[in-house]
Parts: sequence; structure tokens; C-alpha cells
Amino acid sequence: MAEIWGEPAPQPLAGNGDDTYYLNMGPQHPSMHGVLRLLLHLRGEEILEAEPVIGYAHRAHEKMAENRNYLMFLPNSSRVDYLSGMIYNLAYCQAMERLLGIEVPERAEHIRVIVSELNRISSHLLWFGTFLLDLGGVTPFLYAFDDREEILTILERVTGSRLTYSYGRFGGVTQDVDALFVEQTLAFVARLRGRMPDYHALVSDNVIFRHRCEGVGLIDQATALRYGVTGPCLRACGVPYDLRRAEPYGIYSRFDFEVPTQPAGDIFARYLVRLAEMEQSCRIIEQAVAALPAGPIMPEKQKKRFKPEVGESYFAVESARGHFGIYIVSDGSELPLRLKLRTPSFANLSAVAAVLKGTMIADTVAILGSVDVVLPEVDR
Amino acid sequence: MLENAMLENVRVLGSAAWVFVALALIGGALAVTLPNILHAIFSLALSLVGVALLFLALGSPFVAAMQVLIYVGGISVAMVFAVMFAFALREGPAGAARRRRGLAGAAALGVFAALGPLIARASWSPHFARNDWTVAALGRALLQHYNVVFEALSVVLLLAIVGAIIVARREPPQ
Amino acid sequence: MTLQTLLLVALALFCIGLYGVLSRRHLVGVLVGLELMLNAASLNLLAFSRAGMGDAVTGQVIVLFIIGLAAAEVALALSIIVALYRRRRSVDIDRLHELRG
Amino acid sequence: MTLHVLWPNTALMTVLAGAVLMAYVAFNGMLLVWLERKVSARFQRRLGPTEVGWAGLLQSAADVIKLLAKQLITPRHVDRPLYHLAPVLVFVPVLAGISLFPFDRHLQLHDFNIGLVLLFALAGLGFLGIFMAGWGSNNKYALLGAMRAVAQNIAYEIPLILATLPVVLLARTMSLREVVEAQHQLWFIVQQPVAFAIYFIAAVAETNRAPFDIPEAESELVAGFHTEYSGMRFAFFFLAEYTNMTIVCMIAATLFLGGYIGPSWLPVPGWVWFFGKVYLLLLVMMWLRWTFPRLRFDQLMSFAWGVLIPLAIVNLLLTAVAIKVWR
Amino acid sequence: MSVLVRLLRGIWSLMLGLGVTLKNLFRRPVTQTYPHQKPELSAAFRSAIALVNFPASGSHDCVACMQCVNICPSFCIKVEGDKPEGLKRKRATVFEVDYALCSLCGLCIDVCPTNTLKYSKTYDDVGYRRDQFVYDLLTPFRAGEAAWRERARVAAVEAAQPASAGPAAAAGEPEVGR
Repeated sequence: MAEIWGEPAPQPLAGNGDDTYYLNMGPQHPSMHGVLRLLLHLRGEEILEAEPVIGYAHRAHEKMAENRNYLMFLPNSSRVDYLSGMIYNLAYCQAMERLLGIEVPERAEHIRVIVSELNRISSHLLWFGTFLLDLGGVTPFLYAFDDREEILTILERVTGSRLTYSYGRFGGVTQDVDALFVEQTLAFVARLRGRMPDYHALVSDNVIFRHRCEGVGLIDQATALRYGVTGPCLRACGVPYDLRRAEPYGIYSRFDFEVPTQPAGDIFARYLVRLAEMEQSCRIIEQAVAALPAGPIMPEKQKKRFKPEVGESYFAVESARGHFGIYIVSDGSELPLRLKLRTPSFANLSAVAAVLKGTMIADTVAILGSVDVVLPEVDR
Repeated sequence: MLENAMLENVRVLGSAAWVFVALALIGGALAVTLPNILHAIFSLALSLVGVALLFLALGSPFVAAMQVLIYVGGISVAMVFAVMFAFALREGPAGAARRRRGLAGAAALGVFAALGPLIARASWSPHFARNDWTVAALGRALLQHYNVVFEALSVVLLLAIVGAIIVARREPPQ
Repeated sequence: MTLQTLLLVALALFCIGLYGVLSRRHLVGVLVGLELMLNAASLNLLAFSRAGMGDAVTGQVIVLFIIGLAAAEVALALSIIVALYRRRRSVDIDRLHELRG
Repeated sequence: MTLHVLWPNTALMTVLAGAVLMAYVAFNGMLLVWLERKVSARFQRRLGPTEVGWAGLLQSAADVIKLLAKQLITPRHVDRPLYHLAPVLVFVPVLAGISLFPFDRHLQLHDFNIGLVLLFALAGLGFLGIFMAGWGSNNKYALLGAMRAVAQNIAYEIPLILATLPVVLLARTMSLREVVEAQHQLWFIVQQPVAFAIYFIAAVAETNRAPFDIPEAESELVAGFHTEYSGMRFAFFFLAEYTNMTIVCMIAATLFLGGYIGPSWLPVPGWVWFFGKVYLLLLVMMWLRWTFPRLRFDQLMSFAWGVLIPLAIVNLLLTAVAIKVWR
Repeated sequence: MSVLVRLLRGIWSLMLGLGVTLKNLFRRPVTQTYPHQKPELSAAFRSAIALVNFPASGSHDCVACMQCVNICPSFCIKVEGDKPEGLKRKRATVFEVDYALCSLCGLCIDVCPTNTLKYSKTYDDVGYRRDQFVYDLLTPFRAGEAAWRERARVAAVEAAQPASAGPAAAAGEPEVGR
């Protein structure tokens, strides 16, 4: 600490001559969501300044893409954000389909929507649990994981994997779904709806929880827009921006769903938005399941090698955390010239750093948890 | 009194009390000599516990409990609390204080040398084993006989709290 | 242990406290010494009370008053020390002396 | 002429009683750890320990063996005397505290006429140990944890004591046994439900249990003041914590729930009633812990000063007036 | 008064929470006691890749085309092959997977021209060293390799003679499709 800040400190606890001191929170800390390091300048418990230090989970995904052919980047895509790996995986496929001009069969499109929304719910459930864990509530965490387990089981049956699904392929998906999948999915939707009253009684209405959340970690609309905050965090500031509605991709324009927003911009607003989003995802799933057509899951003619024309493509999807964009530049070879990922957590985390000032250590943990950053996604 | 010489040898405490005496004195000695001020405060607490045990042995468990509750649990904790957040912990260079230490030691020894023989030589007229107090008696004394003092003390405490808050409050940044 | 020994013990404690008050440069150190002296006084009072000098309750009552007053004294002293430290960046008696005026 | 010493009569008795108490404290700690795991698991629809012994009953014993076998690590940067002393200093007052209770009508080491005050005085001693641990560890999380612990304990000790005073007024004694004896007709919880509620909440806070587990909030301060401790030293803190829980529940059982008194027509010994009540209260504490999220530090403080203490004072005044009117 | 109402409301909300946990206290635990209770694997379960044993030919059908080696994002597959005498296609002599590196993306299975790669179903492999996870996929086929080669040679010779049956006998129709 001392050497970083250029101050000799023979007694590490003696402070800085005044009654302030620095606390190095992370990269190894129970609530830093991976390996974030927060450099906190504190007076007592009050934060005078907070500086996030990132990069501890940097895996050079973008550089790896430049050294592999287009197909070989597929497994990477679901590892950028391992909590909504399906959405990221399919986003990459869709970006490539746009670049290559491949048509996706109807059935595959519907399957993609269903698994994406399931993945979104599982990501939100995990967030719900870990956020409560940050606030010191352990039991909701396990209830949420119990529900999430159902999703993982459903997805495992179809994709063979529980977290990092390499389920998408350029033009479709690898495995077809069956009647049991449909049955299980609908059963899960019903189960989740049945669990919601419990969650509300245990968490949303809890007076302690409310006190920890309401009016804390305020990100106002202007700040959010300036930092490029997206996803539930932006919608919690009253901006109804959801890529599924704003720039519909895939077949999302066919579904009837709402974009939940909250005006307050505090932790509780973000919490409510995510809970409402789970319900909306359930609605989308029901509609997609009802409209699931028969047919192939991959195009008739499958190519083995992909060589896009010289050009570029940008494709953005609404991930569980916000606006996830993939920008691909092709020089006509089998390898992308450049592949850039626009990850929502990075922008969201930047905004967090701006609002941490003046809060307390306990709030820091709550705010960070409420924003739902996935550090490997920030570092990429 | 006639039997002075005899009475002086009457024991007020059992020999087990020497342990408490040792605790009080060693703790005290450490409290004034340890260079680290936090160590000094913890030694003070040790000494206070020793004194409290002496109180207990002297047949005043209520006072002993209060000593532990307020002195050890309150005052020394407050000292530690203040030191932890605000102060440069170690004292200045040791050499600078040597002369002062010498003088202080001389003064303390002088006082002891002056008063010790007096105590040793003075004749007391103790008549012992009066164990006729209860907590109720103590409370009655506090609230009836010493009522004014008691109330004054509570006012002093209140003023001390208010004063402490005013003095120690951080000036709002301008 | 006789009353006399107990009084000597209290005197020893008092002198230790006195030494602390005089030798310490750290303001809190001075406070520590003061507390020791107060305790020596309390010990004396209880010893006398025990020995039947005055009634059994008075000595205890006065010790209770001492404890209460010590609490007030320490609270004020500490707050003053904190304030001094904030202003002067020091708790060294000598330096505070030099800085006077 | 020796003045009577307030300990058990002979040295042998003292040693024996101490050994029995030590054994009870250790056994109780192990039992509570097992219970906590099992209960939390069932609240969360898990199984908890199942492997060692029947229903995992020996799991705690296995853990003790593990902790005993662990290397005692002393980090290089710690303040050694404080670091080593702290676990003992936290543990001793707790051990002394548990020796004061009347477990049954004739099962008490010594009935002090100010037993209640002694209990609170001993609780005050524990702060210093926590402070020593926090400072001695030379770790900012530990220091923050110690700060929080002491501030919280001082703040909640006030409502804790204020909530016990109405009982003292009603029973007209501070001796724990006489308080129990005063409850033969009616447990004081019936007369003093508000005091009991305040006492229990403050007691949960005193023992640093969720939702008041701010000093060791693992998501904020890693482990608070015992972050740097491992092995048997950590076990001492752990044991002290669980024994502390037991003590506050014992106080609650003694003051409000009639201690060893149960329905007289049942042929059940008093100590069974006593421990039954204590462990029931402990279960409630576990239930609270596994249901609620944690408060924030300033909210915790304002809850103590803004809600509990005024409520306790009003309750005390009303009780005093009521006693004056009816007696 | 509003303070009191808020206090009571807060207490009531806490009671509701306690009710939820109490309800769950009496419900059946959902834990799978893993070593005693083995998980049911789905048909799609992905573990380390393995070679399909085609019943028709009694062996795998890796032709050492190197497509899986080239597509593997983790570069964890090592294949070598030779050309058995009398046969047109190559035949794998080395097929190793470093499972510690594998990301289970399934691209190798996608590209395999003879569909001789599949996922295995072992989920509980453990080891103390990384090199313990370098799997030799040819191990189960070593014993039958000489016999297979002999059969294939005979079949090829027969195929060369116009009167005999088709060449399919040697290769065998893959029957483990995906």
C-alpha cells in the first residue's frame, strides 16, 4: 500500500498522518466478484475515494480471436461472461451469420430465444443469491441456487454442458430439443412463479433489506448515460432501453413483453428491475415454446470452412448485464483481422466507481453486488 | 488506643491477595514504562483488573464490578479507541526523554520515601470485619445521604459527554 | 496482609502513576498515569472503609464517585487530546508547549 | 482474621468446578456448531453434516481434532504479545461468566448478591480481548472489525442492561437465584414482554450474530477481528462466541423464562428446564441468523440509540411507576 | 405515531421472512449426497472425447485427417497416422487428448468426416499431475488393431477383385450418429 501511494508507513496501521487510511479491498476478497481490486481511501468507514483496479482476470480473448479461425473462437464466446454464456455464445453466432449472410431456420431461432431467456433467468437468479450473500443473507442464496439448478439441468440435457455452453453454431444450434425439454421448461416457469411470493416475503419486503437498498448507490440518469451504463442498471434509472425492443435481433420482435423500468436509480430499483425481468423472460419463453415450429435446426447446406468477404459487422444483444456487442473486421481470410467485444460490465463498473464516494464500506459491497459485474467480462 | 501495636498486625486480606497486588503493581509498572502507548493502555487495564480483584477481596464486590464495568470496559476501551484512530502511536526519540525520566523517577521515589515511613510508623485504630453493607444500603446512601453529590455527578457526566462531543467534533470542511 | 501493607501498596501504585505522569511525553500516557493515581486513592479509601474508619458504606460510595468522575475526566481529556492532535498533528507535551502562543 | 473469600469453599472445589465448566463449555461449543450447521442446512433445504457419526454428530469433534492438529501460524507483522494474549483474554471472561448461573435450585457455584452486575462486568472485559486481537493482528480488516465490535457492543450493552432492570425492580434482587425464585407464580416474560424483546434483540447484537454480525461480516471485512487467526487460536474465538451466545440465552432464561422452574406437576428436574429453555432460545437465534440480511453499521447504531434505548427507558419508567402504584 | 406504525410494519415484514424459512425447515432437503447418489447423466452429457467403436468393423474409424487437430481451439489433440498397406485411407497410430486443456466445445466432433469422435461419459476423473490427463484414445483399440489391419487388408484385396462384395465391409457404416 504504502509504496504505491509514495508514503513511507513503518506502522501499516498508523495511517497517513491524518485520520484517513487506505484499504486494499481485493483482488482476493469474498465480495469482489472474482478478482476486482478496489483501492479505498477511507476515513473510518466512510469512503473518500474509490478506485477500481481491473485486469486480474484478463485472458486476451480479443487477441486470441485474431489468432484462430472463426469457428475456433466459439468456445471463447461463452467464457467471456460465464454466467450468461448462452447469450454470448449465440450473439457471436448471430454476428457471424450477419457477416456471412447465413439464414437461420425458424426452429433454431425459437430454440435460441428459449435457451437465451432461460440463461438470463439463471444469471439473474445467481445475481439475486450472491447479492443477498453480499448483504449477509445466506438462505436466499441457496433458494436461488436451488431454482437455478433446474435451469442448469434443463440446459444440460440439451447442450450437454451446465455453464459454458458451446451450443450455437453458425446457422443454428448443435442439438435439437424434444418434448421433454418443452415440458421441463414450462414446469420451471410455473415453479419460478410459485417461488416469487417467497422471495418477496423473504427479501423484497424485508425491512432490513429495504434499509440497505433504498436510496443507496444512486446512479442518476445523466451519470448512467454518460458512462454508457446499460442493462438492468440503466433501466433502473428510468430509461426503457432494451436491445430486444430497441433494435430487435433474431425473432424478438415477434414476442409480447414489457421492458420493466424503475425511476429511482438506487440499489432497490436495480433489484426490482431484475426481478421483473425474470417474469418477462418467463413470458417470452412461454410464447416461444407455444410458437416452436418443426423443422431443421441447421441450414441445409453446411459449410466447414468460413471465409467471410472483406468487411465488418457489428452485432449487439441484450445480455443479462446489458448491451453486449461484437464487432468483427474481416480481411477475407479464415482469421478475423480484429474482433472487439463491447462488454456491459465494463461500462457499468466505471459508473460504480463514480458513485462510491461518500458511501460506507458496507454500501460499497452492496452497490458492487447490485450492479452485477462479472469480472472476467470486464477484463476479457 | 492501647492495643494499637496488636491491632496493626491484624490482617485485612488473605495472602492470596498478594497475587492481586502483584497484578496491580506489575500492570502499573508496565503501563508507565512500555514505549508503545497501546501496550501501556492494555497494561493499565491489567492493573485495573488487579485493583478490582483487590476490591473484591476487600469485600466490596459491587465496587469491583463497577471498576471492571466502567474502568476496564469503558475507560480503557475509550482510550484504546481514541489512540487507534487518531494518534501517532510511538513516542518521540527515547534519548530526548531520558532526563525527564530521571527526574520523574526521582520525584516518585521521593514521594514514596517521604510517605512510606509515615504510613509505616503511623498508628491506625482499625476495628474490623464490619460487613454490614448491602447493595440496597449502598443505593440508599447514594440516593439519600449523598444525593446532591450523586446528582451533581450525573450532571458532570452529562456535561462531559456534551463537551467531549463538541470538542472532538470534526470541523465541517470549508 | 495488614492495613499498613495495603496502604503501602496503594502508595506504590500512586508513585508509579506519578512517575508515569511526569515521565510520559505522550498525552495519553499522562492520562494512563493519572488513572493509576486515582486507583491508588480508591484502594486507600476502600482499605480504610474495610478497616472500619467511617461507616462501611461511605468508602464505597466515594470510590463509586471516583469511578464516575474518572469516566467524565477521561472522556473530556480524550476529546481534548483528539482536538489538539487534529490541530497540531502531535500529542507530544513538549512540542505542544513550544507551539504555545 | 481472614475475610471470607467469595469463591467456592475449598481450592479443590474450585478446581473441580472449573474443570467441569471447561468441559461443559467445550462440549457446548461442539454441540452448538453441529446444531448450527444442521439447522442452517435444514432452513436452506440442505442436509448438513452427514458423514462423521450418526447424522454427522461427530463432525464437530473431527473439526476440533483438525484445529488441534493445525500448525499455529503467527503472521510476521503482528504485535506479538497482543496477538497471543487476545484469544485467552476473550475466552476467560466467558468462562467466568458461565460459572455464575443457577442451573438448578441447588446447582450453583456461588450465588452472588450482585450476580447480574458481575455478568455485565465480565462481558465488558471481553471487549479488550477483541481490541487486542484487532490491533495485534496488524490488519486493517481486523482493526475495522474490532472497532465495529466494540462500538456495537457498547451501544447494545445499554439497552441490554436497561431491559434487565425492570426484572430487578420486580424481583427486588440482583442475585440470579433469587430472581428465579421470584418467578414461581409467574415468569417475568408475562409481565415484561417488551423488556424481553429488547433484551433478546440486544443480546443477539451483543454476540455479533446475524443480522447484527457486522464485526465479522464476511462479505465486507473477510472475518473481522479474527481474520489473522488460525488453528486453535481461532477455535478459542469461535468457542468464546458460541459460549457467549449460551450466556446471553442463559440470562434470558434466568431473568424472563423462570430459569429452572417448570410446571411443578411434571417430574422433570430443574436443570432440564433450564437447559431446555436455553437451547430453545439458541435455536431462535439460529433461526434469525439464517433468515435475515445484515444491517449496515450506522443503521445498527441508530437502531440501538434511536429505538431500543428509548423504548427500554420508557419501559423501565412505566415499570417503576406501576410497581409504585401497585405495591 | 407514524414511527410506531413503521416499526410495527418492519417487525411484521421480519415475521414474514421468518415464516418463509420456517416453512422450508419442514420441507425435504434437495441435496444429492454425491458419492452415495450418482448423478443421472443426460444423453448429451459432454466429457472428454473418445473414439466410437463401430460394431461393423470392430474398431474405430479415424483416418488421421487432422481436421480435429486443426479446428481445436485449445490445441489439445495430437494425431498421427500411417497408411496401412493395401489401404487407400490413412489410419491413426497416435490419438492423444490433453483433457486438462480441452474446453469441451465439440468442434472436433462437428468436423470429423467419419463421425468416429464422440463424448465419453466419465465425469469423475482425478489425478495428481497434469500429465495424467493426457488421454490416449487408442488404448481400447490396441489389442484388436493387428486383427483389424489384417481384416482390412484382406477386404481391400478382395475389393480389388471385381467379383467380390463392396468395399463397405472394411469401413463399416457408422451407426453412432449424433
